[in-house]
Amino acid sequence: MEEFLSLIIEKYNYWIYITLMMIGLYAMIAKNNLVKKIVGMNIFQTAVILFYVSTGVKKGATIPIIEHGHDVAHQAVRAADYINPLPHVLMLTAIVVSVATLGVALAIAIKVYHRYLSLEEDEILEQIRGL
Amino acid sequence: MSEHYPALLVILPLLASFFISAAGWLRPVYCFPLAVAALGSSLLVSLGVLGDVISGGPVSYWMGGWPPPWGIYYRVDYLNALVLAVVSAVGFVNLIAARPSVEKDFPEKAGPFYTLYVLFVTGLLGMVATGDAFNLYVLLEIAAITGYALIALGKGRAALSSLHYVFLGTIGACFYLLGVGYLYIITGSLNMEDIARLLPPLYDSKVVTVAFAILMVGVWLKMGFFPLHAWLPNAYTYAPSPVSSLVAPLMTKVMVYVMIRMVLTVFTVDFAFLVLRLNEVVVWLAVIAIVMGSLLALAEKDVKRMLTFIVVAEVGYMVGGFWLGNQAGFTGAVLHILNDALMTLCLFLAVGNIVHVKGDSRWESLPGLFRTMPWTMGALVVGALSIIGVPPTCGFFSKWYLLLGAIQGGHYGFLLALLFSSLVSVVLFFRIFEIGFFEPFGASHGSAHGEGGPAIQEAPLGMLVPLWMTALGLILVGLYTGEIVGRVIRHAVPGMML
Amino acid sequence: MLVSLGVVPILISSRNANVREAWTFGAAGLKFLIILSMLPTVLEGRELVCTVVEVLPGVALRLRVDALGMLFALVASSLWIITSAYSIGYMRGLDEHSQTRYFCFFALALSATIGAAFSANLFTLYLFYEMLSFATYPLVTHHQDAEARRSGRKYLLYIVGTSIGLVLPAMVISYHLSGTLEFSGQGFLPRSTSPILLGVLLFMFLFGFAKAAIMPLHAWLPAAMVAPTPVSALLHAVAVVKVGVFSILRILTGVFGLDLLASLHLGTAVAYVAAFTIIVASLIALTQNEMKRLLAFSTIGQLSYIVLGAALLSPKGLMGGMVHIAMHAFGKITLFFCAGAIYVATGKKYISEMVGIGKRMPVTMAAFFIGALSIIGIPPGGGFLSKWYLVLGALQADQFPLLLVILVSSLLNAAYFIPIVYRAFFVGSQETNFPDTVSEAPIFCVAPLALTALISLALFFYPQPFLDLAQLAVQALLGETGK
Amino acid sequence: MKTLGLIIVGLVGAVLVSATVNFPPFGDPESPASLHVSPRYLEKTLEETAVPNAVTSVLADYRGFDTMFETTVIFCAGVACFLLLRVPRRRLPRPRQYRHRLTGLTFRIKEGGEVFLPLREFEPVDSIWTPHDFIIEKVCRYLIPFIQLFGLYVIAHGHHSPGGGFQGGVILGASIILLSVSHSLRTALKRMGEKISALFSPVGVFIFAGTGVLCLGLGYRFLDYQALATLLPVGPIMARSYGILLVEVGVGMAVMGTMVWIFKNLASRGRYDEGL
Amino acid sequence: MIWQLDLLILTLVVFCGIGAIMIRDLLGAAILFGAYSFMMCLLWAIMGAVDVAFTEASVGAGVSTVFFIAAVYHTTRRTKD
Amino acid sequence: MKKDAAPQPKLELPHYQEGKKSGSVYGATFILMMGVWILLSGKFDPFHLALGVLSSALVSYFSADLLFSGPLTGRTIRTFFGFLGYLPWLLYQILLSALHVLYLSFHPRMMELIDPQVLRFRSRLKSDLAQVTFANSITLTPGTITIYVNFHRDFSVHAIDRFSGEGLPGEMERRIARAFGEE
Amino acid sequence: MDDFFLGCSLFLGGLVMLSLYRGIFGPTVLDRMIGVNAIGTKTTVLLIFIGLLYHRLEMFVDIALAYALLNFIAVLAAARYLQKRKGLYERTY
Amino acid sequence: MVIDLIVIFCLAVGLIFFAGGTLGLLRFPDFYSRLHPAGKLDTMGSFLILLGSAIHQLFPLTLSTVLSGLKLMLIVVFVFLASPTATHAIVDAGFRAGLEPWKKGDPRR
Repeated sequence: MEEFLSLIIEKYNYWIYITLMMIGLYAMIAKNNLVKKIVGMNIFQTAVILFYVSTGVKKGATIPIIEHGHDVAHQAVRAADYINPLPHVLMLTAIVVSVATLGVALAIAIKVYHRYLSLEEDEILEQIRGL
Repeated sequence: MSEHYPALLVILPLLASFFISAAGWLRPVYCFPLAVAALGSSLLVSLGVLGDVISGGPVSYWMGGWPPPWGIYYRVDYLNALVLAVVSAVGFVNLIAARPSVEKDFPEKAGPFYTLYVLFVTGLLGMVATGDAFNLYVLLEIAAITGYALIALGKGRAALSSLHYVFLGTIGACFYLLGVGYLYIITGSLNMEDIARLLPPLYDSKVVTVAFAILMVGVWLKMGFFPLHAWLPNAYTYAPSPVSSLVAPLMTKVMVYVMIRMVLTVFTVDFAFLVLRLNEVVVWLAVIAIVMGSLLALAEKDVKRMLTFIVVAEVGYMVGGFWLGNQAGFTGAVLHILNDALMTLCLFLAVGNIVHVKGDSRWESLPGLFRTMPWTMGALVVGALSIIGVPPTCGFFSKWYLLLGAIQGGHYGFLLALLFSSLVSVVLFFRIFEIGFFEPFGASHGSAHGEGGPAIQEAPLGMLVPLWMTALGLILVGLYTGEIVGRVIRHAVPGMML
Repeated sequence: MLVSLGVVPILISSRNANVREAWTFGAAGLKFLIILSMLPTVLEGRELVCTVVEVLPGVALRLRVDALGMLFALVASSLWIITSAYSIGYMRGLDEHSQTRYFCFFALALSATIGAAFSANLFTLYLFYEMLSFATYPLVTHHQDAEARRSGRKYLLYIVGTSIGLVLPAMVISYHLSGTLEFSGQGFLPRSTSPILLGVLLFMFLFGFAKAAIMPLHAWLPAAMVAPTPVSALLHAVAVVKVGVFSILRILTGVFGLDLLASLHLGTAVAYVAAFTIIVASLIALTQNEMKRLLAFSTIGQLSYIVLGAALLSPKGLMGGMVHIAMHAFGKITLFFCAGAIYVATGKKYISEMVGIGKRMPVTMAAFFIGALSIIGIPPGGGFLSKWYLVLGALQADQFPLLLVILVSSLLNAAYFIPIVYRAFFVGSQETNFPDTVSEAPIFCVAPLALTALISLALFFYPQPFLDLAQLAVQALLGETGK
Repeated sequence: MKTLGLIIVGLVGAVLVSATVNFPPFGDPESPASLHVSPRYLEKTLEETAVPNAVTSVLADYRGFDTMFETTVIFCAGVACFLLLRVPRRRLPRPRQYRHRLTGLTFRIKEGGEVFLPLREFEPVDSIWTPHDFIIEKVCRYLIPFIQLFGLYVIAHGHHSPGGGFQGGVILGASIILLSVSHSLRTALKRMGEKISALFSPVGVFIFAGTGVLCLGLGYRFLDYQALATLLPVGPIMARSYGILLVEVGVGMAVMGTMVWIFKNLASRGRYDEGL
Repeated sequence: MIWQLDLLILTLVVFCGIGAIMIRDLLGAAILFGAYSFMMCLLWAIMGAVDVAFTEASVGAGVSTVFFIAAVYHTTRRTKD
Repeated sequence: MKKDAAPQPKLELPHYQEGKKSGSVYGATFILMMGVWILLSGKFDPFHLALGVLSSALVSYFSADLLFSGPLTGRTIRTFFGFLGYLPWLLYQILLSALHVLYLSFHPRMMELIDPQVLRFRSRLKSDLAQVTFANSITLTPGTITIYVNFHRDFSVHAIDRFSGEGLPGEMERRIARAFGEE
Repeated sequence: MDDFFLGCSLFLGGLVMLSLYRGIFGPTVLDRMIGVNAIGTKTTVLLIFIGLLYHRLEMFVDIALAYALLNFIAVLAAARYLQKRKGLYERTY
Repeated sequence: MVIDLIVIFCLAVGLIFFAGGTLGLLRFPDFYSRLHPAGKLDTMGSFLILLGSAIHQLFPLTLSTVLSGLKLMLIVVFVFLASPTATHAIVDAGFRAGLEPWKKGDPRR
């Protein structure tokens, strides 16, 4: 039991990213409203970002901006002191991608709305069938 | 200059896209020539790379001058040199064919259209050339976003279908990204070959297995592998015809390439075929994909939509062929990437011509087409024969290898599925030909010299020339299959499969 | 050599009817001449080989002229000339539509036939086989009406379905087993293959080449008779069905090899299938009223003679089968031409309506009579020779039941042909259905059919080239194995 | 659909959970992810690029190629929104409203009506009446220059503190969006026209890619900023630093232009007359 | 990495996410989605990813919520779920 | 259709004017921006200063007219200092009323204490800026929120209870008027 | 001192959670807006706390500043939506 | 240490303001009245906390710390500018949308 609890606590980030991912996925699959789906899509993407950033964490390390300057003596930088910057870089890209996707998706949603005057998928499909 | 080819391949169209975009605002007339120049030069470069690879083996290029595990690098080997050539060729040919319908359907948006077009091809080229797992994701998104926009440009349901594509495409891309993340968390690297080097001791870890699973699911989603194909038919059907003839031949094929690359280079064949032993399962999935794709195609009454289901079935060919896990199957799968790209291009271009003239591709608009659009229909026949697998069109040869692979691997289900889908394609296409040929019933029967009939009403020459280039390409590629296999694909076959 | 493949799509460009037909003649004549020019070489016992392109290792697009192929090509190309002439008459007589398309695909189909005749390996054969299937489709469905459509469907379903469903996998399996597809005298399949697999393969091939109309897969042939008569004549008497049979001959000899078949008794099995087809087809033919359907069933029966001949696995039988290709071709084409001529002249299709037609169209019906004789196998007709060899072959192979089959079927043939002739000539003029205005068909129709009838007769008296070729072919097949 | 969704979600979740158990411990400095590639970035960033912010140096230099495409993604999105939504101006004539500046009277011109008003005294207003809230307007007027300056600062100081081209670009774009939200879309359009914002994004990405091509032209590899040392009076390391700055400026421009562009398209549904 | 805060904010993030999905009003969902991105920004900051946090802050606060609202403005707030 | 809209120069409403650009405006903006830049940057090497000059110039080029709606005069500077003098008082007021609202929100029987009401009054402040300052000061002071200010400088203020609202407009307006030189 | 900051930040986190209640369950959109706006302010402060806990405040100040500047754009946009569309409730099914 | 005390005091008071604001946000009966604590007490609270932090980090009194202290104050300035405006925007929207203010005796909303 204790092990189980410690497992939960230790990997809390990972559990949460899975939870968020599932929320997003559920919204994308099961929600009826297109904008809701877009919200779900963004949550989904954020979950992946959360995962990546979690992989970069180092306990007891500081942010990946090297302390330097006149007051700090020039000494070899120890990598263990700084958080892994690589996931951050990757996730910057991922955030940008998610914003871009968001923009495009919303534009398409507007287009859809002005064709069918509805954002509800079932209503739209009904209209299509009725046509 | 030749050592910069792998970079130029992507950079030239990328730069051109900026100029096209700017030209769209300042001098719209220059958009099309710029796009042609961009993709043309990219085609030349990709052929150059292919030549380099054939003569001197794989080429690699360090972006920014940083060595591989730290920087991003491009690596062109036998496998992707071929795919690169295909992608740029298809992009180029289709671009030429796109012009008349762009000018007809959305003349005022030609600038952004060509921009996105070129960017789409750029994304695909980059995906094929890159040797970095994350870079692939970014390029994937470029191709995806441009794809969404281009597809949503169509009429009717296009926007809704495109939105669905956005959702499923995003899920797919995120799964891919997550899979790369799983690999990163246990290896610490993003470079494909570096990962492959670090992975073997970790084969037992569940993380690798799950990474593999989600990567595959992501890639399958993107390529429209059967149970995950839901977005594909609608998206490709309602897209404007120059777009569907761009996206349909390329997107799925490149994703198949990505799958092969992932299994081959990242996870290595040993893992996929020996540790996981997934091949049986996947081949059966492919069998289902082929059969279902064919059956669903039977139910359609719209040529374009029917073609999209054929694409679904063809994806099954390639996936199944690859997962057969033997040399013939692998050769067949890679060859089919090439052939299917050309075949689908040919068919979609032909349908594009029909849509251009008739405004629609449903069966109601087909009657009498053999008389009014003989050239288009002729090319359609060539493409159809290729899909059916009639020699000497190239479709036969990849099917040949796939069948051979199925027999070598003792996988008769796959064999039967292939034959079944060929038969179904016969039915499918000959239904179309019948309609185009027979209806309206005997309308011109008995007229003076039989040549009276309705006047010929063909698509513009700008669309016919690329179409026939493709159609002839089908036969040429078919005849040179031996060369292609012997010089290129043979070297790409991983050692274990030999 | 390559020019023989020179398909003549130049036809497409010609809009003028006369120029177009001149082209057709030119191409046909040219082709015939080329083939004829190769004849001496072949008769000397040499082979001409030409590799167009090596597509895959072991799979090349390769042409080879040997005796068997020569025989077939000779028949096909010579008949093309005649048929072209006939088509012109027929098409103009009925004022058909889309003649350009018609001639174009006609030429294409013939080229495919010649290609199949000269193909050096299974792959090339398959290629031309498929090409032929698709080239004949527009010909079969030339009328573009509902019936043509239906039979076109049937045609494709049978032909393409079997070729993709059976031949293709069989081919791949053969390739898998042996690594090559080249025909060779004693077959290329390794001897070590398991008999069951071989049997399965054999039947896949046998039924796969559905153009041969072996019994369960024969239904397309009567259906395809909706085509214009020259098409039925040439393609269904000569090109298409003969390609099917020819392919089976090739398979039996070139892929399996006679001794392999003999050692496994597979030949006998094939022979019995063929025999069954012969009898049943002849019986069905007896019940037919429509002229062309009758001829179609007759064809089905006759084709199986050829298969039977080959399946007997004896030199004489083989030779008989080969010669029968030629004999049957000339005989049957005459019959078809006659049917067509009658149709052009009177518009009648049914046998029951043809009472007394001999009075009005004496030349046509005389030719019909000669053709019928040839098919039945009564001496002045060329068919007698081939049947003779078949019988000898059956004797040689000690297959008395098959001998019986041949004889019985000949009787049946007689039973369905003679009444027609009888009714055409030997009825009183008061009973005739035809007014006086009906006379012979146009000269373009009549001349060819007279010519083929004469050739058919001539072949009885001077069959030497064909016999020589058949002899050579058999020698090539058995000579090597005989050692 | 709901149950199907739940089933799929459950399945995927189960798969992911099963893998998570085998992950290296969370936050472990000894995990492979922290040991294989990244140490070099941290240890060498100052020596090799003279940029203390490891994220920036990795983003713009070590993996600069990724970033170029990231910017291209944004550019794509901009073009995509334009392509999807923009309505050509000629289809527009519809009811318009003008307000007299001095009296505040608003009047409406019917569809198709043509009238020439002295524009100094009349201003066009949105068809849906919005209160002229000068409190918000005034405060935003004061804020916007500061936001812009801050955005530029963020771009320029990406080397030493968090931030960089992308963040700065977004902030710059947000300042224009703020103008639009607080005043009206028309004001924002007057300040930064459609053409300008649409040209900003390709030009920005072109600065990035052009830098790379410049390096290529100077005989180095693509995006190898060392090449700039041949043009600038600095050593190769500082050249990298300057190269990164140049690239960041390009990113900032592209992002700013694109964000504004997308916003305008979304907010006015491609009509560019009025909107949120 | 401040784990106590981390746990707290992670929990909040989940609440925000669920809220954004469940609210029967698209404008509300858009606003809550803004809150979601605030939380995410905090999370990145807690985990030491300052650049990511900065990006999320500027994007979430300045751009993506506005995009959402603009889209909702041109469509509808109505939603059935 | 066309309305006879004779301009009435007397009714000058500054906030409807577009900003005018003049050299002094650019200069002032530039100086202000440069100061903020130095505050933000904290780096004094020539490179960063040059960047700062560049950025400030850019911002002042693009947005100077947003910051100053008219040409810069001595009055503007006076106003600025007047405003600075007003701030401490405002802070004190905010603190006072914040404590009041804090008391309210912690009070167990809060519902009985509060008594929301909407106050309306007409301000005598003339300039735009002064009105904005006034409105924001009202809002910043807990317990009162400016709902709207209309064309005729009518203020509507929502007050949480009587105590919060009773001081309005009162002293605050006076002080603002003094600070902005409108006394 | 760090522990104190940590406590403060946790306390603030708790307050964020309470504000979130308003954000999620607020009866009208306006209530949600208030809730989220309040969260925004708290987030700014929390960012500063995180900076203090990392002892790298100068790095976090920029983020907080950006936040303070940009936070209200979303609120303004939402308010503008309401001003233009007039109506707190749209009929929901 | 005195400075620590000042800091702690600032922070504690700031937190109390925040707590009050949040509590008010939850407890007050309607939208208009909720704005009072939420919009304004938070502003006050953040002012105090930022002030406290600025003082705290001023310790090694160097140019950079002074500057970052000033930056913190800059945040305060912006918050003081932005917060009332946001509040005003919200309340204006609500008022124009036709939401009636709560009167004494009405039920809670």
